[in-house]
Amino acid sequence: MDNSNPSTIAVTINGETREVPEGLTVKDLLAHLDLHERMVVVEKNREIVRREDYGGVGVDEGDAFELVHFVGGG
Amino acid sequence: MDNSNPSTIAVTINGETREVPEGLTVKDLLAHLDLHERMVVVEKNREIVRREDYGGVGVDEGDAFELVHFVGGG
Amino acid sequence: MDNSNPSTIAVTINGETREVPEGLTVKDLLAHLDLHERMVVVEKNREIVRREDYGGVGVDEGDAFELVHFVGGG
Amino acid sequence: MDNSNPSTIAVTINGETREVPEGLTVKDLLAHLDLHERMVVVEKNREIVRREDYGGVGVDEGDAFELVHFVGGG
Amino acid sequence: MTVGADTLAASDTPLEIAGRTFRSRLILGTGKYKDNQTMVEAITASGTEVVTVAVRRVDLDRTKEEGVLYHLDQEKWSLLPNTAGCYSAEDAIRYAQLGRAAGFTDWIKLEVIGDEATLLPDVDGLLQAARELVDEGFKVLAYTNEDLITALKLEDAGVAAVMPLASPIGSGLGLLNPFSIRLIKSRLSVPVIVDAGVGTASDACVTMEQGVDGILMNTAIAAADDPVRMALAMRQATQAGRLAYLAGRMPRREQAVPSSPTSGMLD
Amino acid sequence: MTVGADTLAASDTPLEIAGRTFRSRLILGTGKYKDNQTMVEAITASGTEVVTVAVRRVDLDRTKEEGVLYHLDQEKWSLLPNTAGCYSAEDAIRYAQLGRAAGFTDWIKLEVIGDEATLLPDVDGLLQAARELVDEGFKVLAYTNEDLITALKLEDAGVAAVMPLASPIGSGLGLLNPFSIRLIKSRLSVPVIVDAGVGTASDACVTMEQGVDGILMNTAIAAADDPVRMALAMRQATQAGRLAYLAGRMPRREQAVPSSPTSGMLD
Amino acid sequence: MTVGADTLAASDTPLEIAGRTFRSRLILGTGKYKDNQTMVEAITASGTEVVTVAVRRVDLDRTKEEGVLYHLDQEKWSLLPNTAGCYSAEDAIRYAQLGRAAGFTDWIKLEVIGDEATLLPDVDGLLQAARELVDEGFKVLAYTNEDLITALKLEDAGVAAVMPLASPIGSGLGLLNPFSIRLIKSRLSVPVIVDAGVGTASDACVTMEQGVDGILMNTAIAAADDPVRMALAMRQATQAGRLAYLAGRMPRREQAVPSSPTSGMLD
Amino acid sequence: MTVGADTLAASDTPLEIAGRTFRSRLILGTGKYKDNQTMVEAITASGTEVVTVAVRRVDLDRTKEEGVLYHLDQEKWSLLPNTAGCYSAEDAIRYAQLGRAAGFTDWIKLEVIGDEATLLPDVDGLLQAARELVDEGFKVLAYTNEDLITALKLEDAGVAAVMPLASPIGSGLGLLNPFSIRLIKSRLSVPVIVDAGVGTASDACVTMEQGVDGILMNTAIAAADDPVRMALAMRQATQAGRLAYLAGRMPRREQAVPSSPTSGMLD
Repeated sequence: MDNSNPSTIAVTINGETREVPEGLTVKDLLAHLDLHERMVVVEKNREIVRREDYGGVGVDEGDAFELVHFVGGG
Repeated sequence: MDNSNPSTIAVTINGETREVPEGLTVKDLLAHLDLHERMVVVEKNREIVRREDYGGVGVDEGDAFELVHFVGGG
Repeated sequence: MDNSNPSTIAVTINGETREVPEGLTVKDLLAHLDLHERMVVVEKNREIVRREDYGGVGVDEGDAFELVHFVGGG
Repeated sequence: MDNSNPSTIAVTINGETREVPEGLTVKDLLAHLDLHERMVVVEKNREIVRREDYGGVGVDEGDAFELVHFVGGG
Repeated sequence: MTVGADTLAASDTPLEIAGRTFRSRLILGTGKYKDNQTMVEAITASGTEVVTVAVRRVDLDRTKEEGVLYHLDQEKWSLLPNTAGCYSAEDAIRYAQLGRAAGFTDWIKLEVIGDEATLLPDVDGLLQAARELVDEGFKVLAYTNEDLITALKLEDAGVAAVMPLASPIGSGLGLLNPFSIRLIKSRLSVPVIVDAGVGTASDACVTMEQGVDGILMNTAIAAADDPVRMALAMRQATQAGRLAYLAGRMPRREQAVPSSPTSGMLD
Repeated sequence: MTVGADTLAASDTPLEIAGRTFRSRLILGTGKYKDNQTMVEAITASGTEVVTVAVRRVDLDRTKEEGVLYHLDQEKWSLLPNTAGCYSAEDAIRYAQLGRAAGFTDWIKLEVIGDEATLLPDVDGLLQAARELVDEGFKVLAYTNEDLITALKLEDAGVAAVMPLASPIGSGLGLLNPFSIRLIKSRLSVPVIVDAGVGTASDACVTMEQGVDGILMNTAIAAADDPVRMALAMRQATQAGRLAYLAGRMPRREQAVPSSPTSGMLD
Repeated sequence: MTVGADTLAASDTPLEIAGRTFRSRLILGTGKYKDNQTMVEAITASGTEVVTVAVRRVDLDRTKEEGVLYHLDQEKWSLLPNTAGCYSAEDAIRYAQLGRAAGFTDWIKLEVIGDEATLLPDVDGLLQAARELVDEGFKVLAYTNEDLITALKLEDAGVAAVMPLASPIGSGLGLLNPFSIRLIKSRLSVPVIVDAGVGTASDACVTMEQGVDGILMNTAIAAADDPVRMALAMRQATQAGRLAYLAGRMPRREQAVPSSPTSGMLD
Repeated sequence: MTVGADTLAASDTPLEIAGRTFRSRLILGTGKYKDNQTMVEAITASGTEVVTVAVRRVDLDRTKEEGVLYHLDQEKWSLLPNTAGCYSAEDAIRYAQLGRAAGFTDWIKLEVIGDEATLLPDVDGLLQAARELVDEGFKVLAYTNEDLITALKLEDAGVAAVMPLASPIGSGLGLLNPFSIRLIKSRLSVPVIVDAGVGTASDACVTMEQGVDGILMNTAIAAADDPVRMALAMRQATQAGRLAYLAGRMPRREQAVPSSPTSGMLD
């Protein structure tokens, strides 16, 4: 992703600190990370974000996100 | 079966002595006993009689016959 | 045991109501019931009475006693 | 053993051809081979030689001997 | 050579869990396959209608193809998310909620693990999590050990199915304790699905012969030399064990009994 | 829910005995059924292509319907006459000749019994009879015990199949000695068909998992509470055990191995 | 013909529980004997040094001889009171306190039963009671199931010994799950005494071969046709299993290996 | 801690073979020990009174110490020569005659081997040799397989003892087929000594519990990590299994039965 942009913020995604553009919604974040909404479940600061709220929930400095999906398992 | 007939002979069939008319062939005997040729194997005096010989092999006084067939078995 | 004595009190022993003479100690009670002190553990009103206290602990109207011992078990 | 002796004969012992002095008895042979009589059973030309006969049975050119004993086994 | 669907359907009642019915008594895991194609072929061959999946982080640096949903046609197979890898009730509840939030199902295969080496359940944490998740409206299928008492408490807690193990996860040791499994089945009303430990077809067959309602397996198929063929074997074995249980086996005898008539012998 | 014929056919090679091939690896006896209709339905459900029959005297005083041939469609099932009830090589040879004289087959299931209580074979008489019958051109399928040495001698004698027992005839004790059966299979070239002792589906499944070529059974089906359903179970179990053998089972481990990824857990 | 005490002593270390050492690895129950004399003879024959007793009400209407202490010489045998019959932590604690108040010992065989039909432990109540009794200074020997996780928690709670069952109390089904018992022993530091389920001598022998520290039994001896002879058998079997474990068994092989030399054969 | 000789003697009758009686029910082989001292110590620890030896050529090029007689005190142990390594009746008879000619005994452990990989007996050759040797006045102890019919023929041939295998020689697989061994014992009058296959103490114990008269073993002791300790274990296990058989085990039950009174509980 483009880190040259002066106006970025630091967030934690799946345990790693990442710089992302300022002012994103969760919906924007997934697009930014090139992830399909349907395939991912989002936890923001330990709270699950419902899919219908992706457009309304913002991404702020210091937020911690967990982006999970289903993998093969028994 | 009809034992009043004076001209009968005694033969052993499956271990039992029976009176049968004189002059029968094996073919006659099976008919006499109301048995289908196809379903029965005949042993005369410990020798197997081939089906094609039924018409030619006679039934004589004192002959011992074993008439066998297939039954359910494991 | 002697129930003719006018001055008896009612106590519960091992789930049964019994009349026993007034003014007994636990020590007296065991003797009264012809039980060896060494062989019995006494619970009075759900509290275990230590053997050395048998002489000092009284038996009063309405007390509930459990007198237990060891039996064969696996 | 001493093979320089001119008067030796060839016998087979336990599958190997060996030169032994002429004129030996079985008793002599065992001594010659430094074997205890008590510990060995002797078969000469496929016949067992009884221990009491060791002194009387001779060792001749071409004889085949099996000298066996007990070993550890299950 | 093979058995018609109607014949089999007529020979057994469907499996019912939480109000849904299934014709297959097999539930399959989707882990440990050498590739996704083999997984899909094996699942198809097994005839299962339910497959388990795990909840894990998206790997931001790898292709998004890794998600198992890209390979599983949800018309064919219902998803059963699990809480594998959770060592506390709290974690298991969190993973269950994430699994439900994916929007496919409110079913959860609940695992609360007590020990890393054996992956045996922590029954205390398991019961806590089961009670909480049932309150939250989940349909809980609870992986547990062979203990009847715990199984009874899980039923009291309102789980949709109790899933005792045959032997440890991934061990392939088969049904170590048929007695306990039979005992659990005899005392519970909810479905009993034996989960984990099956190693080969006869393990599945003998497990079903105990009268249980179904079997959940993963490694026995994924780690077979030929997973697709083994999936077919498991499907047949599970049906066979179920039918044998329903058919009622002959008595065992310590002496022989002829199968051919003893009369009618020749002189 | 069920498996297509082609799928199964593709998953296994046919069974070949004496130059004939069969898709089913089950051979069924026809004895001890409560009635002929149940027998026919069970045989049909089992998918077998070969059924055994016994040679006995016609009962001159009873209806001719008793003959089993009236009930067995020979287009569907090949007959395999047996010498059940014979206690000497001489008797067995006589019964074999009578069976062949019926004109249906030169195959014979050879039994030479050594003891009435156990119906165990007399291997000495068995070998004599086998050699004689092979000389006379019979295709001999020899019922024997679990002894490898006898099995090797039977193969040398030219039998078409060696048929060691799982446990005594009619006992339902299952496969008492898998080791010996595996051993026999590993050393013989002719087909090994396990004959007698199977009691329920898992017995058939575990027997096939030893790598043998087929199973012959009678009482396990005829004496089940529901013979037709058990026949279906046996068909599935036999296929399952065969496929599992071919598929190559996972290794047994005395420790657990997770079926879900251990990485990608949440913080 | 028999083995000297010194020989055996030299062949094994003593069993140590809560700081006390024992030469016998058997603990016997005193219940269910047909009479007290048989009980005493059987206990004597077994060589045990510890016997369990139950806490029950004095029967005020029966002879005082019923108390088991009248028959047990406390010079010979240490008493181990149990909490048999208790279905809650609270009850078990009460019985334990009564047992200790008798003044013979602060050891307690802790049972918290979860189900009347199976007498299986309620592990939740068991852990509560164990923690409380350890706090009160009891030496707790805890009867539990085959679950490793519970066994580990009992060890953490500070029990003196963990006592998993071989099979249900009084069932005589033997060691149903050697794997779990071996697993528990491999992970614990405190003594592991297998309690309940042993039915005959070979059960005791195979149990000790798993490496456990001892066995507690009652019914297998009391309900044998000849309890005294069975007690002797159990003593020998327990020693045998222990020694075999220490001796290190030969490897299993699926082929034969001659025990006599293959060389030195005659021509 | 240990059992007095008189106690044990009182608990069992002596073993009688060919008119001689023995207090030990163990017969030991002398092969495969790492050294002669270990062999002697193990034999001593086992309590056996009879040891087997093999007949082999004297090695003319090695020290005469190799002969086993140099190490075996014949006051303590009777010798039982074997015909190990013989693949025909003729060879076995020849070795038997050589063994007898050594002048120690007319007893012979008869082996006629049918296959090198499994060392299983050739029952045809075995029966021939047994009949011949019995005619020649030998006391024949015949190593055979698990076949009842062969065992009955050996008894008819006049052997002194029938010795069926537990599993192949040197395999350590234990008692593979208890049913067959029990069956043989139930039908024979001559002593039944189980020979070969025992791997550890519980194998010996469970074998004796089948009711057989004794056990012959070699590798299980010689190949243990600690042969002397294992010999002690085998001695105890054999006695334990015998005593348990005589004592009459408790019945198995699929439910629990309390060992403590259910009455007399507190309020």
